[in-house]
This record gives sequence, C-alpha cells and structure tokens, in this order.
Amino acid sequence: MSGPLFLQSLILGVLLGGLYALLAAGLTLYFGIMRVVMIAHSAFLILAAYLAWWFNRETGLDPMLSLVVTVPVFFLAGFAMQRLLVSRLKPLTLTMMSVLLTFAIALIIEGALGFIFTGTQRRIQLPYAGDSLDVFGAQVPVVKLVAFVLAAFALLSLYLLLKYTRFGRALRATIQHPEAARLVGIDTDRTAGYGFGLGLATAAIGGTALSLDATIYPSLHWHWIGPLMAIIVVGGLGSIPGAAIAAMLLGISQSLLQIPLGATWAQTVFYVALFATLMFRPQGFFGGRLAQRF
Amino acid sequence: MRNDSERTASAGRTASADLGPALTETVVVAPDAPRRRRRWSRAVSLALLVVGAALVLSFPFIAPNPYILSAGVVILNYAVLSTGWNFMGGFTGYISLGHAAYFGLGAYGTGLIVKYLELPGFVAWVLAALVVVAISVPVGIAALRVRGASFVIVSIAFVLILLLVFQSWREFTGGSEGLIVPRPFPDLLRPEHHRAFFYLFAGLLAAALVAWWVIDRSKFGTALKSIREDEDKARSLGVPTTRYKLIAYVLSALVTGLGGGLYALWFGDLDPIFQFSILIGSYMVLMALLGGVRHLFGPLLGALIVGIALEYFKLEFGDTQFHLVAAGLLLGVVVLFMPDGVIPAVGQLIDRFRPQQTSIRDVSAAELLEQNRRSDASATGAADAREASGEASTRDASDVSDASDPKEVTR
Amino acid sequence: MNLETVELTKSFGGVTAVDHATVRFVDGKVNGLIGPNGSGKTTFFNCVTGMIKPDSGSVAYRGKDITKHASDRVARAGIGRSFQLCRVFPRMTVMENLLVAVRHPSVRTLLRSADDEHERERARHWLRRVGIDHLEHAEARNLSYGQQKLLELAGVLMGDPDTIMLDEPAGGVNPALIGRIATLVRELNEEGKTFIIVEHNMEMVMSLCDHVVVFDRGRPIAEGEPSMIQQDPRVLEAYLGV
Amino acid sequence: MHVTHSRRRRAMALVALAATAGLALSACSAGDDGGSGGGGDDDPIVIGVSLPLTGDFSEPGKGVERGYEAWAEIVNEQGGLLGRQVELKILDDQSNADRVVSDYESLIAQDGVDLVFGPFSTRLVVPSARVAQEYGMLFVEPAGAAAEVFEQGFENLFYAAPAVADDHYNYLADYLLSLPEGERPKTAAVAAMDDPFAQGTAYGLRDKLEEGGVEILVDEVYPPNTTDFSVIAAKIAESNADVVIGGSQYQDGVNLIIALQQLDYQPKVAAFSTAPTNPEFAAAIGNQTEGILSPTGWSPTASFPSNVEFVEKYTEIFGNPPAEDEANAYTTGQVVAAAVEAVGCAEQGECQQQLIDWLHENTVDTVVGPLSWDEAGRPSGAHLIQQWVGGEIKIVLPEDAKEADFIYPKPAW
Repeated sequence: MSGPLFLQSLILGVLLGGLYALLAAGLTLYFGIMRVVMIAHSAFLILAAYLAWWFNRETGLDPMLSLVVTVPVFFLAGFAMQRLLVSRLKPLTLTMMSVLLTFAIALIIEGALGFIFTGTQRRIQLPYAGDSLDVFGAQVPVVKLVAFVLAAFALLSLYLLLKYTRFGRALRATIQHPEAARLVGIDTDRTAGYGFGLGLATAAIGGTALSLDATIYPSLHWHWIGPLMAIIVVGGLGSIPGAAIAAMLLGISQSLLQIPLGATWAQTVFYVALFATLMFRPQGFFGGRLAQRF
Repeated sequence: MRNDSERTASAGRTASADLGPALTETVVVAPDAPRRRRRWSRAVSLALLVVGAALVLSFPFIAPNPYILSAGVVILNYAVLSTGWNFMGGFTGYISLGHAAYFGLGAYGTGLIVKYLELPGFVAWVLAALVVVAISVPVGIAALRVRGASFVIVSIAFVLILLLVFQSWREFTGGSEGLIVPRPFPDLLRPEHHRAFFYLFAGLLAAALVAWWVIDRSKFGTALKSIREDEDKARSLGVPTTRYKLIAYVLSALVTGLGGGLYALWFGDLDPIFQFSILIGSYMVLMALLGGVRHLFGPLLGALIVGIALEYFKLEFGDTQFHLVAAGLLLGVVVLFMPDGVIPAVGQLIDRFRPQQTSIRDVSAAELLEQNRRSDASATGAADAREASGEASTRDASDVSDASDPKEVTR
Repeated sequence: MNLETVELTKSFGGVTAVDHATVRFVDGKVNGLIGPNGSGKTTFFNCVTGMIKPDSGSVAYRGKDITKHASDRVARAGIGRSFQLCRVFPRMTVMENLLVAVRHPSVRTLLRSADDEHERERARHWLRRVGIDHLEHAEARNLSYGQQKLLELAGVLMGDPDTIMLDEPAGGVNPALIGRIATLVRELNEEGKTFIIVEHNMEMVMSLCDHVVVFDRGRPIAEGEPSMIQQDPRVLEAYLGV
Repeated sequence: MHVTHSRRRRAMALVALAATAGLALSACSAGDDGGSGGGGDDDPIVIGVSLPLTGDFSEPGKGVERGYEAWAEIVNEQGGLLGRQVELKILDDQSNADRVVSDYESLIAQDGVDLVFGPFSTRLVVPSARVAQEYGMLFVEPAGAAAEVFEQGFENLFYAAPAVADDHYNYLADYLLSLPEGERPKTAAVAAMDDPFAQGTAYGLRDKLEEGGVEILVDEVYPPNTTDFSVIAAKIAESNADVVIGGSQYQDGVNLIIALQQLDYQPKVAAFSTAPTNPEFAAAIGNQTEGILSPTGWSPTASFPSNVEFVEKYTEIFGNPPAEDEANAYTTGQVVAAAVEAVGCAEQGECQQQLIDWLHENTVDTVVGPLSWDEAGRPSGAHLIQQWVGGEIKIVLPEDAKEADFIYPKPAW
C-alpha cells in the first residue's frame, strides 16, 4: 500500500469513524439506561436521512437545516417510545422482548419509508458534492468533512451534557444504580424517557450527516445495525467513551482493510472484532462489564 | 389416576391445613383444574391433529392451481423453519434473530455439494445437513457463552457475516449472481414437482414435530425448559446447561438447515440476499411467538397465519412495502400484548366462558405479599419485583452478588 | 472436613467482596455463616458454588478441589443451594420444578419421558416433607413467597445433595414458617445432611447451628459454638460498628 | 384498474388457500376462476409481467414498466393484437429472485395470462425464464444480456436487444485500440457491480483492451447494495489509469462518479454501463457529464420506421422522451406482437410453441432495427456508443451512425 493511498484511506476512515461513534453512542445509551438493545436505532437513522432528503427536495435549502425540526421531534418520539412502549414490557423478559419490540419498530419504519418514498435509491444533490480539500496530497471530500464535524459536534455536546449538567448527572446515576438514584429523589422513569429521547436525537443528527454524502433506501438500516451492534459490544455495553473509541478504531480498520480485501470483506472486521470480544473479553475492551449477561 | 372425588377433596384443602395452624396463608389452589383441562385439551388436540394431517395430505389435490400449491409449499417451509427455530427459542428461551443463517447454509450447502461433488440432490441434502451441524457446533459454543441481548446481537452478526461471505466469495458461491441448483426430479412437470415437494416438506415437518414432542416430554426437555425459566437456578440444581443448550442449538440448526436444503432443491435459485436475510430469521421468530413457543403446534400455527398474511399483503399491496409494516405491527402486538402467543390467548378466552374456576390464586398471592411485607429491605425488593412483573420469580439483587445474576430485575 | 476454602478472594471493580477467606465447615453439622450486611456472605456462597469465578484462592469439597468447577458440576458433586431471594421456575408446576432436579440422567435415559413414576414418587415424598404436596399441579408463580421458599428447598433436596447451603432461609417469611424450616433442617441433619446456612435471624442461628462462622469485610473473624460467638468482642464490634 | 382487478382475484384465491388450510372444501370454486384466462375472441389478451418496482433495480424496473405501458397503449390505439385489446398485469418482485418466480407462477398458473414478458435484470431473468419454460411459455425479455442467460438451455427465451452484454462496447474497444501509439490509452481501471449484466458489459471491454495491450491496474467488484464507494474510488484514483470502466446499473454508477470527482481523479476515458443514459443522470452528478461514455442498444434518433413512431407517441403519453430501458421494453412488445400476428394465436398451450418456433426462424423489425436470434436466443447485432457532448448524450460510434464527434481525451469533471 502506497503512502498517499494509506493517508487517503486513513482520512476516509476517520471521517467514517466519527459518524459511527455518534450513532454507537446513542445505541449504547439506551442500553445503559434500560438494558434495551435498540434494533430500530439505525432505522431511525435512515428515517432522519429521508427527512433531510425530503426537506432538501421540497425546499431546496441545505439539508442540515432540517435538524431544527428532526432533533426535537426525534427526542419526543424517543421519550414517548420509552414511556409508552418499552416500559410496558415485563422486567423479567425485558431484554429479549425489547429486542423484538424495537425490531418490530424497525420493520414498521422500513415499510413506511418504502410505502411513502418507494424503494428507489435517493441521494441529496448538493452543489459541493464533488468538492474536496487537498491535505498533504490526500483529498478530503467537503461533504464528508461537514458530516464529520456535525457528528463530532453532536458527540461532544452529548458528552458535555452527560458530564456537566444536572440532567446528565441524574442520567448517569440512573444508569449506574437505579435504586440509589430513586432514593436521592431522581425520577428515574422520566429520566430514562429523556435518555431514550436523547438517543433518538443522536440518530436524527447522524441521519442528517449520513444523508449529505450517501445513497439511501429503506432497507439500508440493516447495513448499519450490524456494525453498530459490534461497536457497542467491543466498546463495552453501556459505555459511551468505549463506544466512541471502538467506533473510531473499527471505522479506520474497515477503511484501511478495504484496500487489500475489497469493500465487502472489509466489513467483516466488525464481526471478527465482535466474536473476538465475546470469546476473550465479554465485558468489552473499553469499560462496561455487562456484555456477558445481556 | 386418582378418582374425581379425591381430587375435589384435595382441591378444597388450604395450605394452612397442611402446614398446621402456625401457617396462616390462605392460598386456595385447585389442582384438578389443570388436569381436567389437560385431558380436555388432549382430546381436542388429537382431533385437531387428525383433521390437520388429513387436510395437509389432501391439500395438493384440492389446491385449485399450481400457484396455490406452491404457496402451500412456501408455508410448509416456513413451518419447518419456525419449528426448527423453536427447538432453541421455545425450549431454552434464547431468541435467535439470525436463524436464517442455517436456512441459508442448508440451502447453499446442498447446492454447492451438487455443483462441486456432482452428487444426487438428496444425498447432497443429507451431507449439507451434516455440514450445518459441523458449523453450528463451534458457532453454538461461541454464541452460547453469552446470554440475552448479547446472544441476539451475536445471532444477527452471524447471519450478516454469512451474507458478506456468500456475496463476496464469488469463485465458490457464485456471489450476488446466485447459485442454480438442478432439480432432483428433472422429468416432473412443474405442478407435479410442487406436489412432490409438498409431501417432502410435510414429511420433514412431521419429523421435526415428532422430535420436538419427544424432547418436550423428556427429561432433557424439562431441563431445557428450566434453562428458559432461570438458567443459574437450573445450573445450581445440577443441570449441565452448557451442554444441553448446545445440543438444543445444534438440533435447531439441523432442522432449519434441512428446511433450507429442501428449499434449495425445490426452488432451484439461491440468492445470498434472500437466503441470509434477517427478515427470514425474524419471520421465524414472529411465527413461533405468534403461535406460542411453548406449544408443539405453535410455530406451525404461526407459519400458517403469517405465511398466508404475507402472501395476501404481497398480492394486495404488492408494489409497496406494506407487508413489512404489517409484519412489524403484528410482531409489536404479539410482544406487547400476547408474548405467549395465540394458543394460550385462545385458551384463556375459552376459560373465561367455562364454568366458574375454583382458583383464586392470583389474588391471594398478592394479598399474601402484602401480609408478608416486612421491614427487611431485600424481602420488600422481592415483593416489588413480583408486583412489577406480575410473576412470582424473584432475584437476589442485594449485596454485590448481582454479578452472578444474568437477568437482573431492571426497573 | 466437609467444605473448606483457602484464601478465597473476589472483588468487583474496586470493592473486595471476599478477601482472602480461609474457612472450614464441619461435616454432618449445621454450620452457620453470619455477618453484617455487605460482609460478603452471598458472594462467598456464589464463589463456593461456582456461580461466579473467584479471583484467587481455592475451594475443596471432601478433599477434592472444586475451585474451577461450574455450578452444575458443583451441584452434581453433592452440594445443593438455595438463593437469598428464593428462585423457583415460575412457569413450571411444582412437580416439574422438582423433576428438573433429578440426579442427572445418562444419555440413554435423556429422551425418556420426564413423567417417570419413580421420580414422581420421590418428588411427592419431598413435597410432603416440606408440606406443600397439595400444590403439586400449581404453577410455581402462583405460590406465595413462603410456599416458594419451601418449594425451593424441596427442589434442592430432590437432587439428593450431601451438603445443603441455604442463603437466608428465614428471610422474608413469617415466624411460623421459620419454625417449620428450622425443624426440617434439624430433621434432615439428623438424617445425615450437612448444612451451611447464611442467616440474619440470630434467634434461628443460635438455636439451630452447631458451628458458626462470622464474616466481616469479606473474611472470617471468628468461629466456634454459638454460645461462644455471642460473647466474642470482635463479633460485637463488627455488628455494632464500634 | 386492470391491475387492481387482478390483484383482487389473486387475493380471493389466497383467501381460498386460507380456507383450504383451515376448513376444507371451499377452494374448489376458486379453481375455475383462476385456471384459464380469456378464451373468447373478444376478451383482451392478458400479458403477465413481473418487474422490480422496488429494491435494488427499481430505477430501471420502472423504466421497463413505462416501456411496456407505452407499447400496450400504442398497440391498443391501433386496434390491438389479432383484433383483441391487450392488457398488462404487472407485479412487483422487489428485485428478489424468490418473488419473481412466485410472480410468474401466479401469473401463469393462477391468473392464466395469455402471454408473458420478461422482467428486468439478468439475475431475475434466469429463474423466471425457467418458470416460463416449465409451463411451455414463450419468454421474450428486455434485460437478460449476460452470457450465462443463454447457457441454461432455454429454448423459449429471446433477448430483445441488438447484442449480448459482452459485445456492448465492441465499437469503443475497436476505436481506442486503433488510436495511434502515442495517444492510445495504456492503463485502465475497472469497477463492476456483482451482477451478470453489469459485469458482462464491463468485462467485455476490459478483456478486449487487455488483449490490445492495455494494462488493467484496478479490477474491483462490489455487491449490488453497496453505497459507499470512497475506497474503491481511492484505489482507482491512486492508479491514475487512463481509462475507467464502470460496470454499473444506475445509482452505483452515480455514486462511483461522485466519489471519483471528490478525489479529483481525471481519466481520459470514462465508460459506464446504463447509468449515463438515465434521464436523471446529469443532475445527479452535478452536471459534470462532459465526455462520459455509455453503450446503448437504441437511439432516439435512429430512423427505423417504428422507432420514429415510438419516440413520438411515447413523448406524447409521458411528456418526455423515452430512454433505453423503455425502448428495450418496447422492443420486447414488438417481438412478441410480430410472432402473435404471424402465427395467429395468443393463449397458453400449443400456441406458445408455435410462437417460439416462428421466432427462431424469422427476423423481426423493431425500434432497434431488425433482430434475429440463434437457437439459445442470442441476438446477433452490436451496441452503439454514446457520449455526453455539450450537455446532451449523443451517438459517437460507429462512424456511420454518429451524431457527434468522439471527444478524446475526456475533459475534466
């Protein structure tokens, strides 16, 4: 592999890893709060991408402006989903049944997207779609850079929110010890609902970032859920920094492996990492100790 | 069998009578009710079994045209797959969303053996089943190291890996172009071909059902079911859970793989995207859950309902993705409102119309909890959990001991 | 010696739940294991029975090392246990709950019907002993908490263990039932079963146990006959937190 | 609303299936309903088609659908076939092989259609042709151009276009290799979808260039559902090959071109199958189309009599001119119509074999010119080469058919 090609792939890998990191953060957040594996996360991602595309097609404005609407709407949808659906499940079978429930939601979203927008592949046509910046001889596509910055910004905001706000503290308390959180007066049910909303809000941002430079179609979410699942297990279920680190590493590995192996084989890196994690370190590599049990 | 009067007498007894005056719990339980119901349902199921078998066997003759017959074959195939899934999902409660992996492996295995070894179709089918078993053992060992959601993730990952491999390994599998499997009966006309395979699938289904039934009533089955109920508890009672789970997993893979192989011989055109789709795997789960995973005929019933519904939606709304919405809604309803499936739901409905039950167990159990509530923190926790779940199982959630607990009570 | 541990250690994150615990339990006796909340008793139980892997140290049962054995092997070696918040199979009948625990069948008998009259008779025997034989066909989830405790005990006995470890048998049940359980323990002990009991109910411990081990901060601080333990200053200190 | 009607009838039959499964007898009545289609002279001729209206091939699938619809409308306007109106029953196979088989099965066995037309994409043609073969139906198809289609031993199959996939680029290969030593491209990069048609076209050109001494630097294959082309593009850009060959359908071609543009890769020749002829292509890649090449079996400006009529009527019906997919579908209709008119029948049974025999022995005039087939159904012509010139796609090769001069090397995109 030559130097410039390596640099090129590395840059593409970092840009991809940023998006993975944001999306995996949302996925691992639900898990931390509720022990819920949210299969529908990537379906919401595609939904957000469709909304961005549709917004762009209808108004001609930059698709990122659609965030003004989609983020709050997704937040509310997540809150409602947790309060109205997930919390109905019996605690004893919550983990399994929530997988199936969110799977059902994913199917409904996919079907509805196909119903409304048809199965045709869509892509936003941006004036700067083909532009790129030259960085040490490597080309950095402007749209990918914009998507990365958006994702990184969202991830940073999420981190600051969890770390420094009162709500963030309540959420972390809920994740770590629900009983204790309740004893100190935190409304854990409501907090869990907000956490779910926050997770879906990341899907809204991720979807919009994705829509800038990707072709979307209703069943695309299956391509995302596998890698994202692998990332959160490798990172340690429930650990947001773990998810972010694993996302970056795996994103870069995928990008670099594509050169010798080709696009399809390179995707297996996620699953190899997943199985290796489960065999050797089921609690994940970067924190979290729940993997084996859930 | 004891006679009725004796049972009625025991029905009237209270717990306190047995435990002496010291115990004041007043739980009235009617032990004869389940028994009567069991006998009643046994007669009904026998009748249904005969009628059902007769219907299945005569279907190729009453099917109005080959298309309907082929739809019948598809539904039988679904029934085989979801019954196969139920060897794992039903007995042990491990929900695999990636069982399409074994469907695909069975199908591709058969096709590839025919292609490269030039063996007759049905020999290839049997060999492919052995290959499936050989693959499922190491995969099972790896996957069964984890429980709950992680197991689901692994199962999904497994089918996604296979999709990637079968798409990418073009020299061997034919890649996205797919694989053509020659017909085992080249001389048969298409309708006759459907008919032959209808009976083959029916035979496979019957074999799978018999196997499930044998396990269900065996010691092995009891042990598997105890894993579903509480794996750690089962282990603590000496059940070799790891080995048993693996056996169930391999059996499940075998039946699913056999279904896939037969599908390959029948259908002839394999495509990785279809053979290794999460959707097929999710249909297996949906069918089994809908019918009822604890029941022999649950998956079959589910396959019948879902199979017909899927065909209906595809025909009625064929140019849309509406069938996905329908499948999703159905799955959501099943999960939220009848996680035990149609069969128990119908059973409860029938119970409602039958004469007064003697049991007031549920109420008294709750009252009892109220009485027994003590200042002891752990006991209170237990009561909460029971009330929240509506189920009487409790978990040790205090101390640091939670690390040993697979299914923490999550509130 | 019946069961002994040497330097058994287990920690979770920063918390050391069991800290180099070296303990011996006496064969054929009713052994008590007491200690304040959070002193590591349940974790100790879990390490001994193979539910969790200890970080270091060893466990031996009747001279054989069972440290690395998974919990099912420990059970088959003859150690039965109950759980702190009792665990039964909620959606199986009382009878089925017991049939799970039969000494495990060989491959040949694995597919035989679980509906084995001999095993059933044994199960009925134990149900009668604990006093819930009239509930044979009830689903376990419909039982009261006390009845479930009795069912769990019957399930453990069904496996015919030589040593029975009970984690708070008196927890969450009414005084009458505590008396019944105590009587049963004494009867079974007379029939040759060894018991190891974790219990907070001092009255029960003092009246029932022949030998008591006191845990504090993950290790034994005292052991001996109940009457001696009651006067041991270290025990008082641990309990009163002086 | 014929489509809706057919759906309802099939749905009825399914209810019958449910009834058979659940109750017992009632299915028999549905049998009469489905068994045979229109027998009488006044009944319309019903033609069954399954197309990928959703899924990976939905874009070209819809083009084919429009072509079939235009054909039916034009035929009916002129009095139909054999004096009977034609009626299409179009089902969606969602780009799935399992659906396409059950679609044709239901069309033939359940609905009893009189004729069938082929679906889109080679991947779907093979399984569906087998169904048709086993029911003894004539199977003319607009899209199964790959070599393997003709190696399955089908006797009922005819490809309604001038050339099989491998020969699509013949004129381009000849032209490039005939360039003087200094100008001739020396290196090439290939990326093809894992699809027999797309690969067939790309590899036809690749192999001919390689034989002519051009070095192949990159040779990539991607699955049909690929959407991220950045690394494939990086490899191609890294090689800096003179020629880039894309074995594409539609969206993958667009994505690959954008990814190449992002990396500022500037080839001398850029040839992509199918995608550049799509009406939305120019907008999709930001109008930087100048010099992009594509083979086509059909040209809107070709002077065959039926072609002039087709373009005119199609534009009238749909408000915009047809593209290649539409033309191929229309050609399919013309081929079947010619056989039906010549043999004088259109129904299941004996008639189908007569139609098949007739087509094996005769030449049919179509919008792509006269077509004739060998015993396996291969047509014996060549494709034209088109290029984007001044914002429009024009025929540049062969010399005698050209509408504009070949631009070489290709301007920057």
